[in-house]
Amino acid sequence: MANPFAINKEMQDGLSIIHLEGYLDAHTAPQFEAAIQLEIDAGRFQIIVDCAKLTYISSAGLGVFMTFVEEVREQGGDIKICGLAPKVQQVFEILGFSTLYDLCADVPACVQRFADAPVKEF
Amino acid sequence: MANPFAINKEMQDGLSIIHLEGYLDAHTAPQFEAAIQLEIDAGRFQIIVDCAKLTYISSAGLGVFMTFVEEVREQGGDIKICGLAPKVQQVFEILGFSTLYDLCADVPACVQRFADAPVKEF
Amino acid sequence: MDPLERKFTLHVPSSTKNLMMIREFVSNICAQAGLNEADTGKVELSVDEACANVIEHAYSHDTSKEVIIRATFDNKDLRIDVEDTGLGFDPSSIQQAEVERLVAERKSGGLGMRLITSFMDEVRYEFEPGQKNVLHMMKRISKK
Amino acid sequence: MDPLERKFTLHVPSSTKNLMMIREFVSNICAQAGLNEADTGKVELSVDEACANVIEHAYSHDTSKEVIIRATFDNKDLRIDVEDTGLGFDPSSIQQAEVERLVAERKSGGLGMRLITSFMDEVRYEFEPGQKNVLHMMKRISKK
Ligand SMILES: Nc1ncnc2c1ncn2[C@@H]1O[C@H](COP(=O)(O)OP(=O)(O)O)[C@@H](O)[C@H]1O
Ligand SMILES: Nc1ncnc2c1ncn2[C@@H]1O[C@H](COP(=O)(O)OP(=O)(O)O)[C@@H](O)[C@H]1O
Repeated sequence: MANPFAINKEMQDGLSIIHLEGYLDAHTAPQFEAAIQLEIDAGRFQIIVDCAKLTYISSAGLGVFMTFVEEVREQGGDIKICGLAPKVQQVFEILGFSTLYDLCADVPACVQRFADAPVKEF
Repeated sequence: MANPFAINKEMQDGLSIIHLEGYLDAHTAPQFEAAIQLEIDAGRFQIIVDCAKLTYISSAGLGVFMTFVEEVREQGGDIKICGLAPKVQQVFEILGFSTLYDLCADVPACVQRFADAPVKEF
Repeated sequence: MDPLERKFTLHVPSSTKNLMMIREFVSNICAQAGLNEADTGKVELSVDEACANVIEHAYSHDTSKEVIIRATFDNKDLRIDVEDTGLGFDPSSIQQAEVERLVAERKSGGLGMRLITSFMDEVRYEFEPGQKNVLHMMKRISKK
Repeated sequence: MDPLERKFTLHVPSSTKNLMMIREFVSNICAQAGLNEADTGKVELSVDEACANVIEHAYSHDTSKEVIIRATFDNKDLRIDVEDTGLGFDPSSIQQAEVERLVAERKSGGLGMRLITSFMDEVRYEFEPGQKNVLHMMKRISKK
């Protein structure tokens, strides 16, 4: 069977880094939602979502980004996204997510982006 | 989509080595059959089938081994098989193929086997 | 049947667990129909969205209900229908809200139909509430 | 429907091209049913063999015909039926030849049914030639 879904979390200099792997669809999105909720509940509002190993995303996965982004920004934080494969990137772009979110090349680029612009302005 | 099927051939000291990859089922077995037929037509009866990258076999694939083995043995040759993954090996064993064919660990072991016993006795 | 037409049908319980298997079904058909990788991804996602909608909106995650996916292709077009027997909806009533507004309102929905209409060449919805609602989707097969 | 029972159906044109998609369908269901990897492999192969027989023997590769696979499981058993409308066969008439004899006679056939009966816990064939022939296969779900 095809690659299922996995989430791994690490902290780096006060930033929460969430690594996604496999398929993020309506079945697995609730796990991702719970992972982000955990950060917010712990008062950690600077979140990097690393999609380097994400092979698929549907609107249910995108919905998770939408649900939380205002809240973390109100707290002076942000959700910054990196490592999008072309197929995944295309979905972000069609829905206008590329103007809404900072999409970076990789984790270091997201870290740098947090230093330069803690909250995305748009 | 899952790993499809591929065949690669090489010659080594007069032995024909056929490397199988992916799925050998009723759909892909005719390709394998044609590859073995080509060897026989060229008068090459010492054939090693390397299954190290074979992920699946059904009876249609096993049928190819059965179709040709007598003919090559009558010509003083053999079909020797190596690199079976446990899942594939199990199918060979259930059908009694492990007494009918020399099943070796890898290509060098098959080469050695051809030196020791050109035709399997049983 | 037109000798060049191929028909496939999949019935699965209405659960998001089955979305992966639905996508694999679709991607196999796309490969046979000769779609390139990019178009295969678009069709896969569109069918996933349509089925996720059936599971959520038509059947409210009642796993005793069935999602039905029918696919046919010839050498020009691939057509996929997703069928449910729920209450249906009036597609013209769906607001095409801007993503910015959805974010401001902390809504996460409303993206699925937008992806489907962007990715497929034709989308048509036929509904008979409680009887049979079908989302018809068509993708033209462009020569690789 | 028993809330613990899950039903899946796949209809595909009668072509060996579709065996891969049939195996993916089966392996997804096995995963959901909780079968371990070894048993999943056995069920996958058995269904492949049954469908290859339908494609070859029932329909002689006529791709306008349809192979139908039905699967259900609860927490004890996984049942898969493979259905055709061909002429059927009398399973008792199939000789269980030794592989050695088949090789000596240069026959390659006769292995499929043997694999199915080795790998499944129950196999039953019901036939009404030209109407509906069904190979019923059952695998018990052993706790991992
Ligand atoms: N199969 C369906 N049955 C009933 N309502 C549906 C169906 N598909 C879509 N809808 C309605 O259309 C709306 C928009 O769907 P969509 O764009 O996919 O966004 P979302 O599902 O995230 O709300 C849904 O909120 C729902 O009201
Ligand atoms: N669905 C079917 N319709 C008609 N005949 C069948 C069917 N399945 C099996 N058979 C008959 O049973 C025989 C044995 O099948 P099998 O053991 O799978 O070997 P093979 O298919 O390689 O001959 C076939 O040769 C065929 O005569």
